[in-house]
Amino acid sequence: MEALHSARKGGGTLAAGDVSEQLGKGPCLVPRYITANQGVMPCVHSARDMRGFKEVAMKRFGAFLLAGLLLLSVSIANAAEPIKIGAFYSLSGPAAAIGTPTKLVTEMVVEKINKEGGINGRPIELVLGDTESEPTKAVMVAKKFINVDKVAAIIGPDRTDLGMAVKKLIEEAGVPTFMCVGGDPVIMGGGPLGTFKWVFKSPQRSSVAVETLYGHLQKNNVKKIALITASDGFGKDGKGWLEKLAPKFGLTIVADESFNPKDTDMTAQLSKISAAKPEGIVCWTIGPAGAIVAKNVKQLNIQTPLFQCHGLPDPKYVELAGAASDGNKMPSTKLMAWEQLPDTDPQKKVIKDFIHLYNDVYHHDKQFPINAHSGYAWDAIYIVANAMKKAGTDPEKLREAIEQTKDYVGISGIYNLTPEDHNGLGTDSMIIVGIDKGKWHLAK
Amino acid sequence: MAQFIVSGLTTGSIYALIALGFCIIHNATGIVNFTQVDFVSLGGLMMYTFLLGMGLPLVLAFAVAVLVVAGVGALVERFAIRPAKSRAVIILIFITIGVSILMRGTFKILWGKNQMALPHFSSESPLIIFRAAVLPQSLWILSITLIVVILLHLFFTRTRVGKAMRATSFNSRAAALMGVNVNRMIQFSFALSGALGAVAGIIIVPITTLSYDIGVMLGLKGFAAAVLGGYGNSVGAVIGGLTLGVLESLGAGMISSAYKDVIAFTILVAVLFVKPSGILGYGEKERV
Amino acid sequence: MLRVENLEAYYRGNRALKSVSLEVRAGEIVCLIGANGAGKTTLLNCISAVHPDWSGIVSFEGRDVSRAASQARVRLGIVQVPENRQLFGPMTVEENLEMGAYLRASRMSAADLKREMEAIYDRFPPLSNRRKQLAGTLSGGEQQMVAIGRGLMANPRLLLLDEPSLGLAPLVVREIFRIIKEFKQEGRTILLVEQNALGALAISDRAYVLETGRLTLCGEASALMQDHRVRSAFLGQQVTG
Amino acid sequence: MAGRFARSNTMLGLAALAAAIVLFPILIPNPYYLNVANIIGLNTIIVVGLNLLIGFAGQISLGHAAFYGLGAYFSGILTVTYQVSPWLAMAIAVAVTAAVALLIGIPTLKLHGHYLVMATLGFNLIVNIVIVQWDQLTGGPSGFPGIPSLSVGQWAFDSDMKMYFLIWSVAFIAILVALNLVASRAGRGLRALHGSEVAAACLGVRIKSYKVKVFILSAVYASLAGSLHAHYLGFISPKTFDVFFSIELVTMVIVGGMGSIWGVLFGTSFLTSLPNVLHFFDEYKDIFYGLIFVLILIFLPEGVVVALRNKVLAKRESRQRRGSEAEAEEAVQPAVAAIEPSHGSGDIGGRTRRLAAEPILGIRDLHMSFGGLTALAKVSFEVPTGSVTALIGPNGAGKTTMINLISGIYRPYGGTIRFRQNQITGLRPYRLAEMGLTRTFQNVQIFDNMTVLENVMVGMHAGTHNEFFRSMFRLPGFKKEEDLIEQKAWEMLTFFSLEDKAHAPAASLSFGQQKRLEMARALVPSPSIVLLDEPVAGLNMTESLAIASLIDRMRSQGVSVLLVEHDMNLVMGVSDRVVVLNYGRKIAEGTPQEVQEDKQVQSAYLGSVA
Repeated sequence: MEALHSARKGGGTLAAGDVSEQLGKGPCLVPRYITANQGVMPCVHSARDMRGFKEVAMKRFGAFLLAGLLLLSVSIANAAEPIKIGAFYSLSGPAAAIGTPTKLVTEMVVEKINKEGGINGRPIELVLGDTESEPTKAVMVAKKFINVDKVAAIIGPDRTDLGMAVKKLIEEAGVPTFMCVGGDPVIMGGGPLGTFKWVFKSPQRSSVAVETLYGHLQKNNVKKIALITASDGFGKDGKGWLEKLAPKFGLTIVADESFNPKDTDMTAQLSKISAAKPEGIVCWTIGPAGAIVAKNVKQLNIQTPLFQCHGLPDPKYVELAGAASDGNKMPSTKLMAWEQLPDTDPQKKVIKDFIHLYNDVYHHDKQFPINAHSGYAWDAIYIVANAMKKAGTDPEKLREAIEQTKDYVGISGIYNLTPEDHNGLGTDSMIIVGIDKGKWHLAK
Repeated sequence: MAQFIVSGLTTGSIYALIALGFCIIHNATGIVNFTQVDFVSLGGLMMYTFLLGMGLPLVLAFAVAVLVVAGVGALVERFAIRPAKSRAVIILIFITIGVSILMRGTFKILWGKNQMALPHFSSESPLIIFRAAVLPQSLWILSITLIVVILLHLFFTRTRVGKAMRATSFNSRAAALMGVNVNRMIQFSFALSGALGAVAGIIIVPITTLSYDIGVMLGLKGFAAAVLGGYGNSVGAVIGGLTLGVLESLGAGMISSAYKDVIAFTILVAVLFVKPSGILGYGEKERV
Repeated sequence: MLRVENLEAYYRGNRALKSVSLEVRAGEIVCLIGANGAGKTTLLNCISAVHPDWSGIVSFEGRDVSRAASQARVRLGIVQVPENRQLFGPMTVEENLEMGAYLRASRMSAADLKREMEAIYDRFPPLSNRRKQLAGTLSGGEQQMVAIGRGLMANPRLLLLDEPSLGLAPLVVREIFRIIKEFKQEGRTILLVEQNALGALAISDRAYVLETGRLTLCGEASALMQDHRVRSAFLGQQVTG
Repeated sequence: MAGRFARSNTMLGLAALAAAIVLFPILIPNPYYLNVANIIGLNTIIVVGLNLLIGFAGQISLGHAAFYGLGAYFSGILTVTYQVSPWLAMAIAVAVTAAVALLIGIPTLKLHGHYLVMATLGFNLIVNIVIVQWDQLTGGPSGFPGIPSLSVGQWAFDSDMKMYFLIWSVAFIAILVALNLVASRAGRGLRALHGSEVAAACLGVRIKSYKVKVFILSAVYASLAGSLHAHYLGFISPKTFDVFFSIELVTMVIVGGMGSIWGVLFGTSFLTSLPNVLHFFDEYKDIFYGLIFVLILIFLPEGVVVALRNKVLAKRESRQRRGSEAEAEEAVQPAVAAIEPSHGSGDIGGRTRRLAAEPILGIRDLHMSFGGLTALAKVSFEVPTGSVTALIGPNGAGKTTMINLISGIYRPYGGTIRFRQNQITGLRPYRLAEMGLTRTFQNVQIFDNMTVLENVMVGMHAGTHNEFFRSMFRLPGFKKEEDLIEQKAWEMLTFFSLEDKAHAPAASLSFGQQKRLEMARALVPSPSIVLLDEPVAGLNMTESLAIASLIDRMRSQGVSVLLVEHDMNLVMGVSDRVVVLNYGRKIAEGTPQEVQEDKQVQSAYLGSVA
């Protein structure tokens, strides 16, 4: 209902004045939106979320004005060229529910960086694109970023197959790209996967999530597990690691089922699993299918504990699975139970600030409550921005600077990147969270 | 085994309801109406709004949601099908595809891209029947489907308008000669299939989840079910729906969950090859 | 009662009826005869407003109904029993009859409806034990009876009968014509379209002959029966040598 | 002459397209726009093929994304996993796709309407799931990476610009080949079966084989595009080849215009770039997309390009037509006149024959029933060679059933039909057409989607041989036969006084002209017998007279005629013999006069006083 409500509010046509007002301010340090008059095909670069845009514009018009005036002097003094960063996510198509909040966070962090003085005084100019959850479209957007907008760096996309689709192009063009995809092949080299010189990713490797979960299972004396995984890229990637790492943690896989992420009923698979009598069921999927699995487990009266993957820690999950989510456990970034972290944890403060900004200043939580993924785009952009501060926008230097990122305390973990490790997160970045009567808590 | 059949019948009922919607419009107009899939989504979405957004009681929310979607169905006929300059079946079908895109775009804005959930109609704890765990919601689905099918049957055989609709679908010229307003009957059939889609959406959503495009996959399967049963044949639609649901479930349970759709669709295509007009379909008449 | 003036009808862009004018007076049986393809059925469909493409004036009991839709004309009492019966095959005999009373049913009590239906069964005894049978499974003659019965259920003031004898065995044809004669005695007004010219002329008061979309002859039925021009309209000009 | 004009129009179009292809990258060398153009090019290749299937042959497929996928995955897997040369891989992909299309096509294309749609859609779903699930081979849902660029020796197609020229060269050839096919015997056969399968079959078009062939051809187009896609992007994923893309492809066909190869260019460019343009509307993009699409279909159902073309044609037509109101009536006059003085092309039968003793058609004990109702009960009669024999009887007597039996549309339940020396009972219509038996139809079955000239050219289908391959690539021998077909068609049009209308759409003819056109089409292959099913029904007196003279003239050229007609003036005027049917039985036979005087006939026609 809330979504309905806010959509009505923001759904009117965008007054032309809103745009010109911002553009009229010259090199302003709020994210610059490009209008559609630049070339034969006014394309993806003009994509922007009207609703979010208008909300931002209306709600904090005063703040804008003030910031604008304050920063006007800075920008006049520097006459600084903005630095263009391209960001593309699935704003439509089946993955839109993941891509849209990622975009909101992206806009939020860019605004924050610009307010804090940008990259050594130069503002970041965000160019947005929509992959439509489609590999071919993702390639088109990436080509546009590289050839039309000539961006200094790219953030996104948000899904493994989209990431893979643009990887070759990015490696050839040599543009530092920080992806927010779950799957590891984007930063794996060799064979048909090619190189990964220019591609980074901010979410934990699937293997890290699996290790975190398996560590937990080992600690709790679980020996026999059953897998039920989605037949999409994310699910298959997870399944591979689950099978590969099981022996290392003394686990036997007694059943192995899969489902189409769009399916609405998995009782058939779960009945088979139940017959194999596992001590734990591990489900690997992103999206509503995970909630359906939980519901089906309950429906079939299966008493075996259900473990989900790191893709599901999300208030939505509790909402969708309802009572069936009770007792589920899953690996997660620390976002889901940050309040229970010891105060010594260096991430606690960063996360607190982020959540304050997200919930209290921007109110994005009304539409997309904080979940385990909320910080990925934030971390990606901050790492790139920090590297830019050190090395400027020369691609080669920028890439090296990113690779030298050490001890960056981010929302999703503490990043230590190297030329070999383009992710930089270990098992220490993850926790196991459990759900108790709809509340998330740190699990033992 | 019993478990698979129960699951199959549950989803199969949904397919059957959707397939019935496809059939009714086909009988009135000869087209495949792809907005049927959005009627399913809209049913769930409206239920969400009325039940959780406005706090109406369950039964009332159900009724209002079904009525609203029926109204939307009538509007689709009035503003997209009737004004079309071409009566060619393929053009009309693609108009419905276009309207479907338009409707989904609208839902996305009104309800957002997020997943939503609806509460079960009653308790969520499963019952054990014949060694199969059955959700009360499954029982609701089966019984509501049964009731809808019975009501539909009564409507078509007992009421004046229902008989007129049947008459129109058999021979619209003769129906017009009896004083039946054929356009209104077509519009009514859109409303009716809108209502059927809405019911399907409303009753399935509690055990799945809800999003603006929840009807797409269900609708596609419903179309398959309608074809399997013999396109345009209502009994066939119900049989087709249940068959497809059970086939899927058995395929997933007994053979391979990864290839369950392949199994279901291979059987479907194979049935068409053997009997090109579906299980209960009449052969198409060659026009000379 | 019915007056048609300068009616022109088009079929796939071609003129199928050319400036046809005719009238039917209350209480008479008028027949319209002509060879296949002359445009007889098109003319009836224009009168019933189910043919889409036509121009001209149709007036009924003094009122211009040219613009009225088909259901409005049925409501006024212009009821057509179409060519080839056009029953609702997968529906029962009873349902077919009910469909005839479609427009009146909402204003009629169930008992009245039942009574009228019984009257139809009385008139067509063969139907009375086939009430629940699907209309499509009846014999041709029985189907024609259902079709006429269905028309009667609409309480017609003017009954348009389109080729009621078509495709029926001679004995049945005779029976159908007998029934039409009965209608006349009951004072009903009928416009009868027939290919069976002599049979139709025998029971009609007046007749029109339609040839390739034009009315070529009209007059008293008995006079036309003797006219050799009627014969040539059906069998062609006399071949000599 | 006008034919050459149309051809030069096509040449002009191709030249303009070639120029546009060359100029675009020079004017806009930016890789992004080249990329968009490349995607449009790939879509164009698929949609041109799909339009041959949908727009020309009238078979709807919601499964072509699967063929696109097969091409892409075969290319990808063969080159990466099995190290096959990309060009060879592409050829293998095409061959395998063609084989799959053959296997799928034979049973699928028997289906009609929604069943065909469902079967192709099911095929697409199955292929998609197999790609997703067979991940050892296909990389599964995450896609298949690392596909090398195409190369010739050391020189690789490794940039957008190079791929642009490759893709658009293929697209250009695809269009050229499609245009070649459309304007050929095979293409006319396809369009004819779209217009009316029965009529096409009766003119010698092998319906099933043609449907399967064009299905394979369109699959090959899609497969080629798929291979190019794989080598261009270097990465493929199942999402690109799902059912929704199939739907989008059909959408492109419809928006451009079914049956318009040039429309394809508009449909693909418009719908490929529309979402990009609509990004301006952001969240509202889908709504606008849906709205534009629906409005086009509601108001321009024939497709944008076709609608525009029709508008231009209509304007031209109305300019020509000004001042000639009674043109339909006038046009008949020359036809009547044409009968006396022999035109240069007068010899329509191609042979002159005397009335021979032996009948050309012998019907013996023919029996037929529909759902238990006897339509024909043991009817026997003969059509003497070189005669005009009329088959008459009241409505429902079984005349049309008889014609349908003779022309092979129905199979009799009993009895035999002999045509010259041959038993033809149960032979397929196209075989009969090839043997020299043609017909017209009661409700004219002209092909609305073709010009008048093309309609008559379809008539030459039987007895000529240019098939798909020879037509597509204009192989030697093609032109000679095509010229012959056209020449004969022109002669026939002149004979039927339709030469002024040769390039008008057949649907624009008056009813009388359509009737004559159908007769012209039946006569052009020089048949030995023509079955005319109510040739003058719905015609006025003048037109009927013209037809009567034409029938006379046919007889004088040695063509035998079996005539079914209700217009007794015509029957009695032109027939040598008359056979009368009533209730499926023969009730009389003889000369017109004998029949007219027959009491049984009189009562059958005029009825009896009850």
